[in-house]
Amino acid sequence: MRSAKQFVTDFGWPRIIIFIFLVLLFVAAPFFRVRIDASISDVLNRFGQNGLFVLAMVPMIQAGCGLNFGLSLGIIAGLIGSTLSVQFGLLGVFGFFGAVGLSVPFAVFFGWLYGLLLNKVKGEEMTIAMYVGFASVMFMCIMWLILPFNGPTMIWGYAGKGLRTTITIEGFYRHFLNDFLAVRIGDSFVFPTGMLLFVGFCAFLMWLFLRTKTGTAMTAVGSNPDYARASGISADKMRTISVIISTVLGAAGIIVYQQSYGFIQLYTAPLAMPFAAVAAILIGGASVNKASMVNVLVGAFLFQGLLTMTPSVINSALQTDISEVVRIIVSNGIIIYALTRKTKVTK
Amino acid sequence: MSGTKSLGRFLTEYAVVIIFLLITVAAIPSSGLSIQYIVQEMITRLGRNTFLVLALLLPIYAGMGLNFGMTLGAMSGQIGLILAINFNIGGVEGLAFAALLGTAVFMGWICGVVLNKAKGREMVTGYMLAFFINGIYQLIVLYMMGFVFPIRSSAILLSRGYGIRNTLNLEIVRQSLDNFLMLRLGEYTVPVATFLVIAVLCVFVVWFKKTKLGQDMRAVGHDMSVADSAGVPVDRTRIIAIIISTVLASYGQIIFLQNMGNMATYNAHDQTSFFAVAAILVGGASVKKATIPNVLIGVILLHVLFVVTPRAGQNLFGSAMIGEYFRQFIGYGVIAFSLVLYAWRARKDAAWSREGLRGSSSGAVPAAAAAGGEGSAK
Amino acid sequence: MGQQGPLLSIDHISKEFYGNVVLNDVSFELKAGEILGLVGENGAGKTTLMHILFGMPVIADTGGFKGRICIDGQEVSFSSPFDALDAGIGMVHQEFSLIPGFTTTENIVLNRESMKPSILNDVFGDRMSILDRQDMKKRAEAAIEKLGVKLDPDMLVSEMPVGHKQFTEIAREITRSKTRILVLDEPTAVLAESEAEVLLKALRKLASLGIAIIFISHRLHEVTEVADRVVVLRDGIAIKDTPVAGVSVRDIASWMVGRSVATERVSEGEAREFGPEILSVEHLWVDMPGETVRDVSFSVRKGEILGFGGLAGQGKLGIPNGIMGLFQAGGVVRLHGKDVPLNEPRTALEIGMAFVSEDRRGVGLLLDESLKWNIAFTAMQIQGKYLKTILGGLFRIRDEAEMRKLTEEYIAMLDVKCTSPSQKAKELSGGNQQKICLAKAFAVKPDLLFVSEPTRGIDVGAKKLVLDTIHRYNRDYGTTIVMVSSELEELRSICDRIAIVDEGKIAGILPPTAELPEFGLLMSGLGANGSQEDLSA
Amino acid sequence: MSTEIIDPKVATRRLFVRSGLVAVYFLLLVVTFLLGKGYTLLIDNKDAADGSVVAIDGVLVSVDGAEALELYSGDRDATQLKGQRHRVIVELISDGKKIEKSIHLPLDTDMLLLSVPKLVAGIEPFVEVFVLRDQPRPAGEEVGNTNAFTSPDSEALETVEPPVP
Repeated sequence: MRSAKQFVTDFGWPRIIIFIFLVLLFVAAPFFRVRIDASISDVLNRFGQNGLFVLAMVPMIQAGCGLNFGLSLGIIAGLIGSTLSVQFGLLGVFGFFGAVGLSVPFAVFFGWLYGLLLNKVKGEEMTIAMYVGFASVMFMCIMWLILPFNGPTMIWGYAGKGLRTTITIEGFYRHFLNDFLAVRIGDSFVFPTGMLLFVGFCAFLMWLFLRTKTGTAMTAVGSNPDYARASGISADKMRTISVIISTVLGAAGIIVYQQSYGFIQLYTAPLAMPFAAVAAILIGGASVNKASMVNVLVGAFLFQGLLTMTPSVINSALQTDISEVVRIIVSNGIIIYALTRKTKVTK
Repeated sequence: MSGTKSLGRFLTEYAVVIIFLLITVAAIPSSGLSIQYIVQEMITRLGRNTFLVLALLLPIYAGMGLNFGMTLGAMSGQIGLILAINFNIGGVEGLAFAALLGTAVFMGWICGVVLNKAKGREMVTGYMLAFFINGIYQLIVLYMMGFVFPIRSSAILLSRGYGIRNTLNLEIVRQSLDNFLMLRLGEYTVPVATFLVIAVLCVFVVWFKKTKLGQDMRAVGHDMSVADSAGVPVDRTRIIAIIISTVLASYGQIIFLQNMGNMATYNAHDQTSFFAVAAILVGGASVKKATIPNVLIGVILLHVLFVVTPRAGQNLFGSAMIGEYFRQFIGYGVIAFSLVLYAWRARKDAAWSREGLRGSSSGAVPAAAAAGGEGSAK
Repeated sequence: MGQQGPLLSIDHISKEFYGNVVLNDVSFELKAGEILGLVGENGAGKTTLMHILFGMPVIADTGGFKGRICIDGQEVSFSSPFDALDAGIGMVHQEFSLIPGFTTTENIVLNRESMKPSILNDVFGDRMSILDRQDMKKRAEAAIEKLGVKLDPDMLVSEMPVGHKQFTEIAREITRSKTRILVLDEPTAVLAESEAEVLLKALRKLASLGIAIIFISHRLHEVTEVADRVVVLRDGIAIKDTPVAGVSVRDIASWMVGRSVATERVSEGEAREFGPEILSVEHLWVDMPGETVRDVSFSVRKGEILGFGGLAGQGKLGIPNGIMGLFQAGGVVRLHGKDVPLNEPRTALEIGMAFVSEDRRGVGLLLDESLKWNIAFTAMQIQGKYLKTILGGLFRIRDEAEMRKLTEEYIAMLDVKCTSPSQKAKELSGGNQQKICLAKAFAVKPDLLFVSEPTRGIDVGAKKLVLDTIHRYNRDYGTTIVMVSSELEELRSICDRIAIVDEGKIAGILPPTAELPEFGLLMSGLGANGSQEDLSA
Repeated sequence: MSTEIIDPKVATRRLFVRSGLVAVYFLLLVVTFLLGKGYTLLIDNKDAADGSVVAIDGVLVSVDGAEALELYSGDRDATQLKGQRHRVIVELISDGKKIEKSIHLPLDTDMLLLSVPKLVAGIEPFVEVFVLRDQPRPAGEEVGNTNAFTSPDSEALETVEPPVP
């Protein structure tokens, strides 16, 4: 009884409600002629697409930098890598890993700068991260127009220059991971084995990393910076490392997303992406200063489940397109909830 | 204080303004726009935007930072306008009706309560709260109006029978405040009534700072715990600051929209706080300090740049989109830059104030232990 | 003046915190216009007494108190500090409660500003009144005048010297028209000698205006100089209540520290032999808020236990914190004859020093993590212990099994009460947390161990265990220990030498067997041997 | 919050002022509602369907002293009005005869039709609620809530997609 109560307070009512809501959606789905198998396939697919973004939240939360509202920086690095990969005409396995490989140096560099910046503004990380993210997205918007890309599938046909808003990667590395060992059952169920394996592998690496000496030090910095300092740890260095890792994951994340989605989305597309990842990890039970692998998996699944199921079930039940509004309320509500919760660092 | 130091201080204090001024001055010639055109645009945009930016002042005084939650006020203003259009109330009366409805008071209260629970991260919370309430707003306006709440004018409803249309024609109130007292000065037209309203608000702000409540707000803004131990009701004061700001923001949005003449029902408020915050920061304000001149300078500078950049982009790069993105970049960049500058300076100042305590043995400063009271070293 | 009854009477007040008696049947009276000096060591109960007088919520939260407080013969009970203020009690805290961005005037009349009603009062209440700045200034000037000091009413507090801040605080308390009793908690601690003089003069002036003053200070010569009467608290008992006339500083000092129980030396009769000098410190300064070290030089020999005592805020805590690099410091520190770079916590740990911080919950522990983490962390980070290689040398990750073994070892050795090595540190009691802190330091096997306030906030039984542990560790491993503590008895029980720190400097070093008044005098800024302080009293 | 001791006289005065203000607030709402209420008044100079009146050839109709509308037989024109009470002056071009009428418009409608022949003939009611059979809808905008391009007239900046998560 007591532990049940404890569980509820730890997990938080909003999350439990969301969980129950999602279960109800699945139960109700058949009554509104929504195919369960298609839905599950869809949820898995989206889970894979977004898993890395959610995972990218972990290191910064653990190191005490808060929620990474500036994930767009990593996404931008990934976009640079993927556009370069397409520009160089890398195909299939080379295309995918080429994109990742090309984006990592950018991600490390951006992350390093971003980390330096966040170290200067301790306490205000989240607001500043958000605006740094916005500003860099806008800066890249200009760059996409100016940079001398010339792949015929990439640039605007009529102007002869400037990248398109969406670039197809059909024939480059579309579904490279999705189709790897994919299992097809019936018409509408596909298990994207490759993508889930990749996400799982990254999560495993993160799990390992958090257990290394550096990972342990990083967690300690987030848990109690003074303790870490007294033990000879440089908080700034750990924070910078966490930001770099988060940024690299963001870069890899967008490439995984693209290969499943089939397009590279440029310009203002990265603006809103961090918010979804933030909402997902919070729904998974993380707080502003503690996150675990379980939070990532549960959160990504719950949030993407919600995104998939609300449109199909609610819309067919109520005959309206209300799901978008439900999504806005739920995802932002959970962020507000997390931000207004008393930080549970006992001091 | 040596000369170089005070010069350095001046430069950091006004860095944003100076940089902005330089960019703007550089961009004007390349835009090829005439000075007359720019001046007329400025007059229009001052009237349109100043009120919204002024709404940011009080929370800054109360130490709550930039009120990104002002979007809530904007949404309240829009609800007021929707109802005015619904009842077909036009002209200045329509604006007054929309303003009087006062959903903003309730919204402001919600915002204040939430921000009190998130002390120390008001800005990011306010920002997310705006998103959250945006969801509620859509739920009400897009699904409940005409369904739960009766709407008598079917012209503003979507054809499915409920929900307000995407774009609302504000013809009946369009520029009614601006035209109420339009003055022609040579080749310029000046919306005197709008400026009068803004002037009244400025007077109110100045007056308000002299009241007991204003003084309490300053005290809370400077040091919450000292104010609390002196018996100032901290939470209540903060809520009042946010309520006033929200209400002013709703008026500001009404003034903004009457000038525009139509309203994007679901998007008009999206960037309200972005513009207002960028403007006040461009004007040289910081998270902790803002004045009416900051507001006026900021609105003018930001909007000159906004008017000029698309043309400049077109002329220089052959693409209007570049100018478009550039001004977005500048807007976000200026906010990020000011926030960074402020946070960095706050830490620097804290370190600076402790520097006097160091130094070697013999010259021990008696001040030393005093630091115990204020020391923020962590 | 003394024609009427007492203005304030403290009547048989007792208070205990969770069975720990802090105040035991304390009684005294205060007449109008009288200055009462209240002295006592840290932990003697001064603060608790003032909390009771002020109706601090912490008192009610911990079960209230016994006894009565009467003002003008009427029993009063305050449920919040505001009640106390309404009853005419003003308090000047050690920490400034001023708003730096406000002027002197604004701070003096904070939340009691003079107001002129405005038309909006009837609509939105009194807070819409306009401030009457002229009148505020007049009132502030009057208060400053009353104090008899020079203060610029329009100066920003942030630009003031400390002394002026102190005066501003006092002025604020006396502008309250009702204030009849003024409590000053260590008002001179932050002041220079000359400023303190001015303050004392101001206090006498206030007293002559009929305000009763409770003056808490560790500078005993100031007490003898300004007070009419002195009350000495020791271990929660008002040990002495006497007029100041004819009482010497030495008397007060011995009342303050005198123990009825004879100290029991753990190391009775043991012949102690020490190795060569292991640590030498010259002209150390440390910028630690509230515990500034100005100029400290000392040396420690191998195997020795050196104690640092002194009153709170005098800088004893700054010494280990500065040497370990946790706060900005300067001067020369040598370990084994080699220079120790300051301000680098990592190097300090690497060359064989360890530190048990006085701030157990803030610095000492990872409250949200397991005991395993807490104990093994420093050793892991500094010495690379408790890591194992996996995947053929690709990664080195935490060796949870080894960490567990280590933790269990220390749990057994220190008798830590916990459910398992995986329990979260925040779930332990204070004493057990302290043991974890010690275990963390022991785990790095240091040559030199700093222990700061090891028994603060833990119960008596645990205290003894912790002290015994430190003592045993010193004997068993020959580890040199520098221990900092506010409790003289504790230092006297295990240390080989005891240095007393006063005003950021070492006032003197005594053997543990020295007479108690000697320690008392050193603490009061009146060193008996070789003190550079004045002996004016 | 604080236990202000307010003079009972002040307290009653405040009660009065505050309740007065609440009243003024509601009054203002009503006043703005009534004064701002907009109407489209169709001025019609046609034969009545039942043949009761016949259109007049050539009238000048002026509402609230505004510039007169010139209507010939079979004409219909519209004017925008604010508020409930209006004065209509009809002048027959043929003989210069002026008829002045005051009209009071109901609150529950937006569009009314004033029949000039009826007014001239003195048949009440000469103002009737006008119901549109098929309301024309501006085409091209249906289901709401996309983040897409919105108001054509707004500052272009507002049209770039906002970062709504």
